[in-house]
Amino acid sequence: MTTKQFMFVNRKAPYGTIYAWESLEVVLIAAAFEQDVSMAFLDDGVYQLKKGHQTKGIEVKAFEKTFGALEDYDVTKIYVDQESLTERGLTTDDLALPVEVFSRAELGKLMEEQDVVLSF
Amino acid sequence: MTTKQFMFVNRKAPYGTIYAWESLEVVLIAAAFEQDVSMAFLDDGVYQLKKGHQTKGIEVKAFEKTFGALEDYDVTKIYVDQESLTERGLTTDDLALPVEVFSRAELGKLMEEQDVVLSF
Amino acid sequence: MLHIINKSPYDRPAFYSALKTGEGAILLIEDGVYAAAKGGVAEAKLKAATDKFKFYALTADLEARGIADRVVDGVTLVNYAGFVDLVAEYKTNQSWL
Amino acid sequence: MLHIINKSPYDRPAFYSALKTGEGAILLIEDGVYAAAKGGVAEAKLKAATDKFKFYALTADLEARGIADRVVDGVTLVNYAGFVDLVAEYKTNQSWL
Amino acid sequence: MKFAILVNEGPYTHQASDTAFNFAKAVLAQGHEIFRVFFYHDGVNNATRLTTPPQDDRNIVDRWSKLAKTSELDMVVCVAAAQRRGIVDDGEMKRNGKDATNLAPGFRISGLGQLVEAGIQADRLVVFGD
Amino acid sequence: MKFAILVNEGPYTHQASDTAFNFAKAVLAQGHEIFRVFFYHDGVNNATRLTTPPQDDRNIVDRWSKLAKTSELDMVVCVAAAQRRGIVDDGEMKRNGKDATNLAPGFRISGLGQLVEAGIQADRLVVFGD
Repeated sequence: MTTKQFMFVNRKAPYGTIYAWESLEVVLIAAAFEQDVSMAFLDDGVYQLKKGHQTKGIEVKAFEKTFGALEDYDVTKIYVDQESLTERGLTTDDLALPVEVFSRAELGKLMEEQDVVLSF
Repeated sequence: MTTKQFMFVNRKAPYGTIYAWESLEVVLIAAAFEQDVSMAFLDDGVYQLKKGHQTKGIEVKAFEKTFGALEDYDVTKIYVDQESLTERGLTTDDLALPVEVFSRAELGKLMEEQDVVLSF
Repeated sequence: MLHIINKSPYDRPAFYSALKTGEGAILLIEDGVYAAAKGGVAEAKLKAATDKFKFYALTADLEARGIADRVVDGVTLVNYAGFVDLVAEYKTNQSWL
Repeated sequence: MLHIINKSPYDRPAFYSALKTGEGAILLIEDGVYAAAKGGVAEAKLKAATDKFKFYALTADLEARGIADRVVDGVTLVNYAGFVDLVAEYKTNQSWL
Repeated sequence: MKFAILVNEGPYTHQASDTAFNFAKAVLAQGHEIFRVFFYHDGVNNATRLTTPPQDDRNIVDRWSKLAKTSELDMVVCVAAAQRRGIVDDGEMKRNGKDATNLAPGFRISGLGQLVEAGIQADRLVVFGD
Repeated sequence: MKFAILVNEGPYTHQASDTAFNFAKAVLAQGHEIFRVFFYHDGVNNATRLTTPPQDDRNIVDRWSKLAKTSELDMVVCVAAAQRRGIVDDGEMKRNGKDATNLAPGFRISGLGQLVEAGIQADRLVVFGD
């Protein structure tokens, strides 16, 4: 099969809407199709990676565990925007999985190299 | 029937979403129920009042005419936030109907006096 | 009056818009609870408004987002019962959608 | 690359976020066209970025919102066919939802 | 005290329906009354009995239906919003020449007047949306 | 050139489906090919045949169905998203023990793999959403 570069751009907070969760389902499928998958988190999307989700009180399924499964699917290119972290008072220590931190301009260059950019 | 003060707070741009239009439907019903109805427009909601909607190109029904019908329903309390207009480069000359312009703090006082505030 | 905010201050103007209306109580729910998290740009805005507003945040939404342990001082945590009590306490409420 | 923006710059950070990525083309559609309206706070931000980005706006969306007659200089108007041509022209596109 | 609740978004996509549901349960647990729950905009999509959410997830439609039954809630779906989005009961099916219904138990379809009436009759109306 | 289109919002509430439809027509008018239109998130709600919009408004579902027919479009609805939101065809009705279907003509329900495949096979994929 043809292999393409798929980037998933996540700019929305988790739980307030389902986009983060349903987006993750596409990521796993793209990985199963052996595509060259990367994920970029910017703006409120960085909150998806914040560790310690306890969703029992809102009775919504937590998906933090699924982030842990990304490595099993060989999804290891997890890019995070530095400015978005800083604006929200977050550092990489707050995040649930290892990431690479980039400036917005560097992320722009990575986006430009993609074949397909899916944003949710 | 009991008469209550109903304020409809409109903070969303028209056409990108249906909220403005479906909100207007509630306003007309509340007026038909002879309630004391007012409408407040702030943030992107002020764009709803911008005159000259030509929606043929997007094939969506325009609702500018319905604003014209508000007076027939005795809905004459149309409040607009000055700061929201200024931020967007709009003046009352740009608007499709006569309005009263208030500061955000004055609008806050008007909200406070209401029995029911419906926001869309 | 009671202002209910369910939007992140980093994604929508709802929180800052409500702050400009003057005074009363602000309840942060859903993605609105990010305004109550320490360390972000929103923290200073919230703190500067504590003389005019009482601030509340829904615990279940803070926990879901992993920020219950970093709530700005001066924000009172409430559960859904507390949410109901706040609505009952104030004659008028408004959701800033 | 082509950045497609469908959100008002006054309601969401999408437009300003896209501007920070560097360079290319930006197509404004739906509520995104408000970024192309003269006189607003967004005008200066758009103008300051014209050395890095080519700006386009969808005519049908400008007309629907009554702002087709006040488009900032330097923004090229396109119809849906022009939208298709832009997508075809750039190898990569991204919708800033 | 008498509460009314307005739900403006559909199930799963936005948290609005979840928050409204948890709020409704708390209203009843606090000994208050719920005059009506009104579903408007995409909120009408909470009223379809055709959903099959994943087994490890909450069933949003079912739990509204159950709460309506156990607490005798009046849950009203706006007819105009329902027509735009395809929520149909027997009457609507006949009137609009459709070949199926999808309204879940405990919901009824009626006009926007029911929302205004809820605003008039209830001591408090709370809006949940996007 | 081969295009693919992803629609992430339902009819009427957001403009996404309108814009996607006008874009799709323009793609075809320009002589390009549409490999697939994929409906995800609330976008699956474009695929219910039970809507009855006001007579002076556009019929979003019908015009997608008609475009599928006249232009032989492959319009795919994500099965997982459809189950959460209550979009059902005959197969889903039987599998999930439902008593009705609501899928409109021209749409088919399938997996997310169809979206990834569209990304691989098409020269361009354009996303319409909120």
